[in-house]
Amino acid sequence: GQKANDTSKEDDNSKDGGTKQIKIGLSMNTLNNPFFVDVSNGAKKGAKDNDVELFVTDAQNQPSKQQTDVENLLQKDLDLLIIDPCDSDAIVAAIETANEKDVPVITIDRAAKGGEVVAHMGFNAIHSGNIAGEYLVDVLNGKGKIVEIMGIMGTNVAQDRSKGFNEIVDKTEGFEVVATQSANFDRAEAMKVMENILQANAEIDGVYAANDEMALGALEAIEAAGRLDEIVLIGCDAIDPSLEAIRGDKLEATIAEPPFFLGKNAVLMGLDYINGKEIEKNIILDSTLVTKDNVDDIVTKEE
Amino acid sequence: MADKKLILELENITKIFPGVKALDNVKLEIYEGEVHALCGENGAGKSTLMKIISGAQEYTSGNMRYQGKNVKFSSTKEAQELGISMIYQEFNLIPHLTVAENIFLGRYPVSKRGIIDWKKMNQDAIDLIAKVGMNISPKKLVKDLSVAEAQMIEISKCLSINSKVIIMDEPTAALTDEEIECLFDIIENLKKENIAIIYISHRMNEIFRITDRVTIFRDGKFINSMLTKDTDHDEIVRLMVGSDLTNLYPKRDYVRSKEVVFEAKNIVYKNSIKDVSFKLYKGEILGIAGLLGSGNILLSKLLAGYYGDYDGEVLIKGKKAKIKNPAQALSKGIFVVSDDRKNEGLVLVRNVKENISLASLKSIMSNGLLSDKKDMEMSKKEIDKLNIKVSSPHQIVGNLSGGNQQKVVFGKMLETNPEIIFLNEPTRGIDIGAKAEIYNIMHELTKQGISIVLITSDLPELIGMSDRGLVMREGEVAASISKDKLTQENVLSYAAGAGGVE
Amino acid sequence: MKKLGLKLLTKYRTVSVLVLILIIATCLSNSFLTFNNLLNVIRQVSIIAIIASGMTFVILTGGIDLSVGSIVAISGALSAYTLLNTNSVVLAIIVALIVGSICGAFNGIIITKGNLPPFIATLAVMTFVRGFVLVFTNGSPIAARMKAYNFIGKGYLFGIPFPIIILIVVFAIGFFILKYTAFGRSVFSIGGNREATRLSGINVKRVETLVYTISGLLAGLTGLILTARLGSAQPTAGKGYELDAIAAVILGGTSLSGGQGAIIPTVFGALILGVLDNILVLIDVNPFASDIVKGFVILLAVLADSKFKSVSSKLDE
Amino acid sequence: MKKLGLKLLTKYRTVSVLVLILIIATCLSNSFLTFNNLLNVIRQVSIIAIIASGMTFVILTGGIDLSVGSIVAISGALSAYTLLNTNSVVLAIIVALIVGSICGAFNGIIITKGNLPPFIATLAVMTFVRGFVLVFTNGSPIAARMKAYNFIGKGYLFGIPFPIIILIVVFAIGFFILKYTAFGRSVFSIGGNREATRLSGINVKRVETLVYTISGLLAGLTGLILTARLGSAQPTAGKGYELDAIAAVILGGTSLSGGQGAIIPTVFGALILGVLDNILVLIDVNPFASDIVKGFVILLAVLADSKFKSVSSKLDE
Ligand SMILES: Nc1ncnc2c1ncn2[C@@H]1O[C@H](COP(=O)(O)OP(=O)(O)OP(=O)(O)O)[C@@H](O)[C@H]1O
Ligand SMILES: [Mg+2]
Ligand SMILES: [Mg+2]
Repeated sequence: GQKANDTSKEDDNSKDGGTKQIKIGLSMNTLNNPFFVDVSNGAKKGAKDNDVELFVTDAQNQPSKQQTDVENLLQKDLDLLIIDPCDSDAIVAAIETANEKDVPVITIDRAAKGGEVVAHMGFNAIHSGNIAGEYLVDVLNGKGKIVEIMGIMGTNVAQDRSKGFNEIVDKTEGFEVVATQSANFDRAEAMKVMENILQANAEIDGVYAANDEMALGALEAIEAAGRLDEIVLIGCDAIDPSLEAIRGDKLEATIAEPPFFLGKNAVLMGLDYINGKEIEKNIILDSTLVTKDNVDDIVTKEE
Repeated sequence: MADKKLILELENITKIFPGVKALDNVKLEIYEGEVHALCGENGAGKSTLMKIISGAQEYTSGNMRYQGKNVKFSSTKEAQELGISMIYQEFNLIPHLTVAENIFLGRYPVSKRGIIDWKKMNQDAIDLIAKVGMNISPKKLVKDLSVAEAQMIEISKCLSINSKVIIMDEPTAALTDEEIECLFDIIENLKKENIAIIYISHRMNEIFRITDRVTIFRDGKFINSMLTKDTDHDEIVRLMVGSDLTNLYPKRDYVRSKEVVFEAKNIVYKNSIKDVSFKLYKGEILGIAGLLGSGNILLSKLLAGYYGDYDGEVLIKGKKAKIKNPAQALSKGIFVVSDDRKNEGLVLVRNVKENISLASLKSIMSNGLLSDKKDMEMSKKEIDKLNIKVSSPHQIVGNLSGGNQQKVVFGKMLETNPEIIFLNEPTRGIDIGAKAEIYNIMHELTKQGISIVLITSDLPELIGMSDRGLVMREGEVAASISKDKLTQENVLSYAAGAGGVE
Repeated sequence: MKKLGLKLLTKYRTVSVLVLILIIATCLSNSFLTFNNLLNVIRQVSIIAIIASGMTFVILTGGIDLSVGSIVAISGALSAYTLLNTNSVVLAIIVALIVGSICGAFNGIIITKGNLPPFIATLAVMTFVRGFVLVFTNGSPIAARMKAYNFIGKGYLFGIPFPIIILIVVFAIGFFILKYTAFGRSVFSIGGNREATRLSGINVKRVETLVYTISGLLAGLTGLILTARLGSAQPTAGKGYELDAIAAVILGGTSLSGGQGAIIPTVFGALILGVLDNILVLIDVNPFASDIVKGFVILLAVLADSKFKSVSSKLDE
Repeated sequence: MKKLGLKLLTKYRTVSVLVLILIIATCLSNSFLTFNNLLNVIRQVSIIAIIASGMTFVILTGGIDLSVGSIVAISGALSAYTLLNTNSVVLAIIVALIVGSICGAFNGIIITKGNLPPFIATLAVMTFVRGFVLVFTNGSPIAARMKAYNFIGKGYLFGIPFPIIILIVVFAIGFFILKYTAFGRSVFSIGGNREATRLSGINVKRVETLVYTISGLLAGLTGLILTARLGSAQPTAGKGYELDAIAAVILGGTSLSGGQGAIIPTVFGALILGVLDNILVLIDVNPFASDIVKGFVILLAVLADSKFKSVSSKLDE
């Protein structure tokens, strides 16, 4: 475990900085998940490299907490606010509050359905679900028994990834979905859910877990049941342990949406905006399928 | 009673609790304007029948007629509305509400818009409290009242309801003589208003002083009903107990031992105990009397470490001892029987066996573990010795009648093998047969060299049992009285601060 | 004089702790003690505080209500759905309040008729209702955008955010009910001694049912405010609110065993929690570490409270 | 004879409810009543059941422990960290247990010395410890892969999953302690009447401190098992376990007000919850709807329990 002491270093920087320092707020939807932790790490890196003071909050997946966080952040004379919304609708009010105070807003990861945003940068979660579905179609030749493990029910990512995945599955006639369950993006819970699914289904050909944490949990269960060979498992996010699992032939695939660069690029783009440069209004970063073939080419973060 | 009208009539009432037939085809007749005593041993079913009359409990079978009409109450409210109210044996006050609120609980004076009129409520409460001869602020919280004050509030509460029948279940158990006199005055007045009173008490003298008729129950059965003036003490006791009871108090011929087992020197605690000193000799029963608030009960608990530290010195068998918590007191052979058995004496939700062994878990262990066998033996021994009426040692203590609960406390005390015992109101609510047993046990204990401090508001008991008396007044020892001068007059006079009467 | 000061301090323990925290917060950040920020904090707090006011009733009777968070979600969702389909703000408001009350009444009825422990009964209802919300919304938020509706959560009246006004009204009514109605007094007395209350002729079960209904109603009101504020009803709304609300009640000095406490301090309990959230962001505590600080401060707050309490009982002597 | 049957049924209420659920589950899915699936369920349940066994002690004294979930996470994280850095399985085990006990003891000490309400004290510790886990792990899982270590969570002994063996041992010891030690006896009696227990010469505060320590220790043990099973310590591990554990205890018939209950039924309470989770997945109930079913069944279970209880008291007549 590496410790989080980046923040304290930033504080130091802020103190010796002579000119007025640029302040950016980052309201994260959650930090209880490695994916989003990497987003914030990327943002921190971007801020540190450019001597920006960055304030990070964690909404713990609650839109109302995020609203509170944004209001609290806005008390600090920000130059720019970056928001990773819990929810596209619910964030509108918070963005409007920022608009009232003339603080420019960039949304990342998930777009807002209203309010004025200077730019959005993100992945397309539905597309990512599509990729997972298409991958299973490819390797299983469009035939087989499929399991889907969803994320936290009622959250936007979980909904979108599931939607994208099912778009493909629904039109693949040879696929039979034998189980659709939720494991709250949590590894331990996914293991438990997968154990139960394995009990009920003697034949399973493909499993899609909506994030890598759940994929790794499902992997534990599948491995313990000795059914590693018969099941194709795909996750999402390309976190380090799952890349490791791909190299070790345990996990077949994941989808890289390198969160680190999302966070970093959002800060860089924000700086450009503050410095009066033109910026693109809508940037969708690529989601790439990661398999054993390209696992070593994938760069997910920088030190 | 020919001139009086029958107001309440019960026939063939049976009440069955899980495992217990509390009432077996009993009957009872109550006339207007009479004071009717209901006598019986602990667990005879008195309270149960009263709760049935007041609507607090339902009966299994039988028939109840009130003012000539058949009735069956399903709540106390129904009974109250028809003019029946009850002072319950156990307190039914709400600790964190004020005195006034408790008096008017469920019957608050409200304005037209349904808003509680606090001013009126407090004023009415003051009047009612004054009626029972007390002076307590209506705004005081009930939790800050003494037991006796709380009992008087219960009485005021009952009086505030317009009733034709008032049931008093052991109203005097927690009172001192002063308040008892006041209660009797109230009862006289109620009688004049033609209100019927059902009166339960284990104090025989009260029965003869104020009641007109008496009904006797035994083991849940009706035994007899008669005019009080046509009977006497011995007959009632015989009907209650089922045999003769010759001597209530054992004959004590105590010669003072040279050995002082316990000595308190200059005990001071806050403003309540001011410089108290006394000695307790081996095998002695020392009675400590005092009016309400005199500090005698507090003193005993203080010395047993209930309240932590205090000023002054304690010598046990001549050696200095500092007792700061109950565990230390127990290890030095001191046990206090509290006057508040529900809160300080028993774990009501646990069974008899566990309660008896609670303070002496060490003695039911073998090889460092609790032994079921020893535990059973211990409780069986005490159940036999104290004649505790239980269906088995596994019975939950909360389901015992109060007298039997008190015996459980005694059993627990005896098992700690104490050398010095402080007894606070040891026979409160205990029937006369059981009283005699407890007095006998006290006597036996002292013969084995155990010393007892007896703190009681029951003066005949204090005089009957004590070898020597102290009277406390406002936190000080007002007098020390030797056995030959230990009379009611003397004690009362010292307690009131008037000096002795020769 | 000094003693009087100390007495006031200890009598209003929760306020004292809050003031202490306010002073520290003011020292820590310039942005804290500004009119705007304070309004901001109170508006944020109103969500938990309103739920906590209903929870105060429940806890005073010796019960507990874990279902409030789910009730927030269901009433928000149904309210938004109504708005979307009827465009009637009035109807949307009524639906939120009625749905909340029905859920609360359901709690009350199963607890009293079924003789169930409130903890497990409301836990079951919490799970059940949450599932219902998910099915109803199919896991996706329902938008709720209409000026008049959103006013409930975002509007200002006389320069004061509307939720704060609702908060004040709710607590005023709550205070009044507890002090001046027979129902309110029964709430205390049931918590103090249920059996004695029954014997005094009070219909204990009816009072209890009503208490859970009130809690449900206020959770419904909160769902309404939250939805109006966010412009969207979230299927995950209100998760974990039950613990915050209970914490606010206890910080306000109301005893979990019932019978003792008051409603006004509950709002200060909620403010303690809210100010904490606010100041942690203002001084930019690492969000990972903020839980550490938060837990620690809550602990200090209850310790201070307990200390004040023992001082106050000594002063009484 | 029939009466005896009914008597047994109602005396072992929790088991009866469980059996009812088992029968229904068997009818619903062929895969349910297989040796493998049953072992699977019990292994899953062991996590909550072990925590719930400690919780039973706490609740019997009339307390509550909300911090167990966070303790699971911290002991798992520190155990994994130890394993990673020392490669010593023994040390990793010891660390988990000690960390759990220390957190528990801390709960006990602040509650008894500070005279704090357990609910809010352990809520503060829950928040505090969770923050500590997040800071310590920096929000990312810590891998814990070593055969001998993972055996604790994944291994089999005599064909039985190791966690089940731990479960059995824990409950056997718990039962023994409650029944045959002075400490166990005091646990009940403190819950029944704390003051009377103190006056009987029992060191109430020590017993209470110990009870929270046991709860912490068992949460630590759970953290160890969970980490060993997953091969990784999750910063979010154990979230919400406290509610499940409390639910298991109450389903087991132990009263939240303390003094009455038993430890063995707790395991059946946990099984009721576990079987429910299992069967909902086996028959692939829509995950949105599964909360509805779960809430509903819990409600039915407590209702049945309460019904059995009243029947049993009638049978005694
Ligand atoms: N709720 C109950 N459950 C079980 N048994 C009960 C219950 N209430 C009373 N009993 C039993 O009924 C019998 C009669 O009790 P009751 O309280 O009427 O006696 P009592 O005459 O008032 O005694 P005491 O003089 O001690 O007050 C006792 O054996 C008691 O244990
Ligand atoms: Mg009685
Ligand atoms: Mg009695």
